[in-house]
Amino acid sequence: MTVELAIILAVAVPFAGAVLIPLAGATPNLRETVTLVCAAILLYLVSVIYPAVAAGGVPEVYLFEMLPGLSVFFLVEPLGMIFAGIASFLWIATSVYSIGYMRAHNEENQTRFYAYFAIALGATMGIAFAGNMLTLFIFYEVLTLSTFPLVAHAGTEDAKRAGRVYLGILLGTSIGLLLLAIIWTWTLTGTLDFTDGGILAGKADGLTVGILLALYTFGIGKAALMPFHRWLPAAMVAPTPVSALLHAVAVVKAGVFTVVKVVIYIFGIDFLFDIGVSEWLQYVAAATILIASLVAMTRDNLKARLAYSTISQLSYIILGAMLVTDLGIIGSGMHIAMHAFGKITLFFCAGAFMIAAHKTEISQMRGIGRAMPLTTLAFFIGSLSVIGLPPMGGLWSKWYLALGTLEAGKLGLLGVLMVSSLLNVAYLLPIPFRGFFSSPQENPPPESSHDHDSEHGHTHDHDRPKGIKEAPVACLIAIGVTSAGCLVLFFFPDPVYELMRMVVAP
Amino acid sequence: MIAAQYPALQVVLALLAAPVCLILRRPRAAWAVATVITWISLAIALSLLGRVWETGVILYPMGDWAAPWGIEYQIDTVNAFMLVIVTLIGSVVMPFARASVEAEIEEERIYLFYCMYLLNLAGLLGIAITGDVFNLFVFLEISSLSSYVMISLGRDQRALTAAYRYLVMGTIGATFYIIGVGMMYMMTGTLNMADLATILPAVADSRTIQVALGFLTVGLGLKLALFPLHLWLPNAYTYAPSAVTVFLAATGTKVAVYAFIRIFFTVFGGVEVFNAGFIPEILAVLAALAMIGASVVAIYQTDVKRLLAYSSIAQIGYMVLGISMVTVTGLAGTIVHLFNHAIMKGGLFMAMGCILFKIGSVQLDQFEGLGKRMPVTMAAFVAGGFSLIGVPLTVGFVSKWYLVQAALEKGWWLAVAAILVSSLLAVIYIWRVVEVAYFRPPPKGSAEVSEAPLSMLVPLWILIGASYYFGIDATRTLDIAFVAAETLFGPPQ
Amino acid sequence: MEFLGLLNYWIIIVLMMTGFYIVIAHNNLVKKIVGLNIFQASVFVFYITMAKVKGGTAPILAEGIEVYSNPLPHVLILTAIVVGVATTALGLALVIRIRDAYGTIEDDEIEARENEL
Amino acid sequence: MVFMAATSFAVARLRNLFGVVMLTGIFSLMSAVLYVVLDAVDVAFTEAAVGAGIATVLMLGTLALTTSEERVSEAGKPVWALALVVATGLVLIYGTFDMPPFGDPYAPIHHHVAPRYLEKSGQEIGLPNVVTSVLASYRGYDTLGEVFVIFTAACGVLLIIGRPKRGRRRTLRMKVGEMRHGMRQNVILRVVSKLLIPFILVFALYVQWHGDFGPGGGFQAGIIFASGFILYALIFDVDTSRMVVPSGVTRLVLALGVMLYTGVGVAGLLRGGNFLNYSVLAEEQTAGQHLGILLIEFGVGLTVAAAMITIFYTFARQEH
Repeated sequence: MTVELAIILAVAVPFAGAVLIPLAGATPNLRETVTLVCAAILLYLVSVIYPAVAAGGVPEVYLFEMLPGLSVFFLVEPLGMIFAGIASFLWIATSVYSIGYMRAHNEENQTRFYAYFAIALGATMGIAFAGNMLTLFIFYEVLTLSTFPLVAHAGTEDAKRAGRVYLGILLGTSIGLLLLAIIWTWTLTGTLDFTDGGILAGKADGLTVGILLALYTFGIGKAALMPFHRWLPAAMVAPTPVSALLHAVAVVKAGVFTVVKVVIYIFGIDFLFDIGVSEWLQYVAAATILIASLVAMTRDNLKARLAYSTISQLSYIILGAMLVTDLGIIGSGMHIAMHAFGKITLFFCAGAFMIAAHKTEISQMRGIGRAMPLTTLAFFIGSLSVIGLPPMGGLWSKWYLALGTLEAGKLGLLGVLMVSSLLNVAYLLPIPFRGFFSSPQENPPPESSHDHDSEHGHTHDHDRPKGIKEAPVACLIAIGVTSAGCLVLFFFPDPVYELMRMVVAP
Repeated sequence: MIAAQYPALQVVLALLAAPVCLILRRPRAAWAVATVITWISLAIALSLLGRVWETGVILYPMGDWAAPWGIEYQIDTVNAFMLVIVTLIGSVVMPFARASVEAEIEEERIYLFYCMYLLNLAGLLGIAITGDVFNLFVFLEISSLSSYVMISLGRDQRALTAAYRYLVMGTIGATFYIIGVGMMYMMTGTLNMADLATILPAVADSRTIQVALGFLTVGLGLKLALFPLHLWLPNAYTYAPSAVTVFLAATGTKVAVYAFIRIFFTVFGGVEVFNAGFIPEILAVLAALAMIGASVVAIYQTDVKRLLAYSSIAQIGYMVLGISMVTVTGLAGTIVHLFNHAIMKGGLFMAMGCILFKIGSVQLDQFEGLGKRMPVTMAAFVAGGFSLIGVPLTVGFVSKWYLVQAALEKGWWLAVAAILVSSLLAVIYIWRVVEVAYFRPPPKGSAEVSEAPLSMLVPLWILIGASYYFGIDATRTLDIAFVAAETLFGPPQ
Repeated sequence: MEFLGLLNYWIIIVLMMTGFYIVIAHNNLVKKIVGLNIFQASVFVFYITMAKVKGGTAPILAEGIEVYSNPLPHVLILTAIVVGVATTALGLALVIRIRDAYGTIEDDEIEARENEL
Repeated sequence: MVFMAATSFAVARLRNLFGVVMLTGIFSLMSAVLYVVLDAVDVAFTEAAVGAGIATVLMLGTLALTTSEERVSEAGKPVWALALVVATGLVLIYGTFDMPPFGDPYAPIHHHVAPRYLEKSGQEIGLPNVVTSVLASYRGYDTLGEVFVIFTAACGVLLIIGRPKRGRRRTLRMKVGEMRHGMRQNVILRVVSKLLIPFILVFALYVQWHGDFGPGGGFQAGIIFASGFILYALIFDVDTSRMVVPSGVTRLVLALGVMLYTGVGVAGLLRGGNFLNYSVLAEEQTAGQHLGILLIEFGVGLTVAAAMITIFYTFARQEH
């Protein structure tokens, strides 16, 4: 199979899956087989593409001309390769996980769920492989729209309201700011192709570049830079697999991925560094890191805490990109990968707590480690990775980000990274610790949400943790794979690092 | 041989078919005649566009009396494209109309309805094709009178008053136009557009011509529903029979916009009124007000047809904004949006027609659970709604792209903001409908799935499909639009 | 001199505006149509006025006559008159239907009734 | 002209709608007189027939069906309307300052396109009435459009108020009938009208065929012809007159009229000319033009007469 064909198929397969899934909707087993098969094919396709990119090639596939002089085409460069690799690998894990989760949870409209999930994945691949800003924007919007039904999946008032916030902010920023930035770039340069060294150099003055950069950075609402972060906590009403893959990996990473890509290939690192208009955005990112971490500490709902943690971690990546130094960029790219594995593990665990123990609030989770030791262990591993402690992959990306701040001579930002890591420790680690070392009796006496839970299933006697069993096997497998991933990336970060090095030093 | 006569046949066939319908007096027969004629007209329009594309302007003097003594058709890329738009919508509406019209109009009136429809089509084509300002008025009246009649046929009694108000405002508009034409004629002695274009610069400084321009603007502004002259439109679109709304919304105002462009750029092209006067600024402000104001009003509508009608006013704002920029890009954006808006709004109103056909109402609260009950129709609505919002891969995105680009080139930041804000407002009003249709359970006792007949769904999806096809590969339409815009700026031919 | 030459036009303008005023200011639907008629008729007069040539005669060719009035506006107005009566007929037909449906032909009463719907 | 202004003001003030309509008729008649003064005899003819005749009848018919008194609106006269009108008027007056003065033979309109009509139509068309030449041939296409406008109106009226539900029919006919009682008593009226109607019809035919030479033509003829019928219907009975010309026939004539016109155009097209080229209809140019104009004028006459009769009947059959 040629690489070019593989690229096209990599985008096409999930969409084909989205067509097949409703057709197989009547028989759940068949439907989920379709999902898994698609995911497996996708991973295979990505593995076909990888060697070509790792060897320094930049395979390109021309699709069609959309506007005169402006085509839709794919171009796989190393950064996109990283993103595609993570997304395709984690789709398998998530699919396995979803099967356990959705069945245990007796969700309605599962067919719709899997179908839109597949579309979202296809859009993610499209973003990863986009050859120019137009192509990227198309898939960016497809991703927004295809995830809306997933967010509003439950159909309750809450879900609808969350869906409105979600769509409002994502479409609002992308139409209002990002599209404007794209068209402006087009008007200035006459091209939108991702080009090494950027396309804006010499085409615009400092002020214009500054405004453009702001338009891009804030316009990419999926990067959840404050003040456009509200959609992410709102999106947590979605079923957990959605939160895990999409709102910890695909969607948000699509955002920061786009930011990094724009910085590298539209503005050009050197050009942007010379003009120096990105500095204030470093501080916006730094502020987002700290504020989001602090907010995370106040959240008792586990998913909400994780969501704010995500916001904070995304800004690491933006910060790295805005440093516009080689090491900063490397750190950004690696953090995309490392954070993905760590955070998805955490979300998987959160979902497992919910379906097995019906616990969504952190305060209810004392002693849960005794009933669900594997899950809680995995949570611990994920936490370490997100914090950036050895022996987890998260260490490397934080390392390079820190080096990046030093390279740029921004000690203050280095301090922000340190403080933030401490905050990470403070809001993540207590959860597994209490899970293991507190006794369930210390749980606060029955509270409102507790009662609410008990209405759901009387079969589970969850006042006593002994009645709680581990999550379904499918879930455990997925959790095991991703947490193992965190470990593996500590020992073998080279592929990611090498790819990123190719990005900054082509 | 016969191909040389296409310009005449383009209009005359539809004209000739109208009395045939009157004689036939049978609904189905009238429908068949109308369908065949519109399809032939489409073929003619396409072939004319092809010929213009290859060989340039086609001149067709009526009765072989050379202009300016006789009336001459002048077909360049701009109006060839308009002809295609009008006939395209006309032909797609026909299969849709059969079931829809039978459901909404009494049987013994249907043949007359098709008679009106053909006259309206002929009128619009006549406006688009002619090179004579007075002839334009005559055909404007044919199309206007027939649209008043067709609007009044709506089932709701408010259709009557809507038609009446449209009649009064439309006639005022036509009379203003005629005053303007009279003044131009007074100063130049000619009615032929090309001839006017060569003579006007010499007398452009006279106050008479300035006033004439003002009256032409207001007169056509009324016809194209330029804010604040749009008051006739919402009711007219809301209460007219579905097929009529589809056709008028997709073509009526578009042809008026075309006439507007024609007067300003061809007739007054040499005068460069735009570069000197304050007219562009006024137009731009009105356009922006329309885009924002009408979109906001649309959000608060409970009748979905009415919501779309207000959205049309906003979209007309886009077009006028493109005109007011007086750049090739802006004008190309307007021209391509003429086409794009025609197909997407046509599609959306067709979806309304399907719902009206099945549910009998397009009030928002009737949409509950419609995503399940009429999945095909609602999917089309959502797809068309995306286009209205301007999601990439839709035609709406393409038009918006060029309008924003034009505004950027011109440095009109407020215009850029207006376009973007207006699309965000579109998200809101479209999403209100989507939420009700998909996230509310169907009312109890409603039938499980009951879709509109295929004869309505197929045309619906043709238009929606077209709005994606031309959104994915917009090169063809844009090439035409740019050539058209350059023609308008070029020396008068 | 010039002043006198334009006086004709001014009177026509006054006529036009009277018609226009009747259209927009009056509530009665029939009277609106009457207003439209007057408005249009004055525009017709405007055209015919500009066609006149001092010392000319009607444009029917005959021996020995050199100066004719301009025939083109006459033609245009012939057309316009017919268009006008067509509009009137349609408008009146609508008025009849409106009267049937609403029981009144006063615009504000109709509006009040519509708001109740 | 000043009289016209006075009339229009009176129209604006008057509340009795019958009066208003009558005044409008007078207004039309006055403008017709004015047209004669301004050398536009053809237009005058048409205006008299249309404005003072048909339009007035239609309005009276409408009033009979609705109400004859305009309600006094309690709200004060809309100031904005007045302001708008005055502003528009001032703009127009501003525009007049650069107009050529009235009757100026040096005005551009008399020097660009029009001279050719006056100078050449004699040879090219061969008709003395230049208005007819321009109307039917040079700008024959406008006239075609105009015929279609009237066709549209007739069909539209049919569509809007045609075919009332059977059964409950207290129609204008009764109104007319009441009038008729009054009129029937008046023997003189009946006898005179009986004598008059044939003359009206003959006159219509004369106008029809004479239009090439003197003032007149299809429009005027059609309207006069229709007036004859309308008069008959008013004085005798709508139903009786319907028996003379059933509605199916009028519709057929209506359609045939426009088709005749278009057909002549197509014939030109088939014989190698452009649409509406009459020159190719016969060996000689003027003969062809003559034939073409004769035919299309006949088509116009048919359509206009049929349209007017259709519109009148449809109005007359309305319920109250």
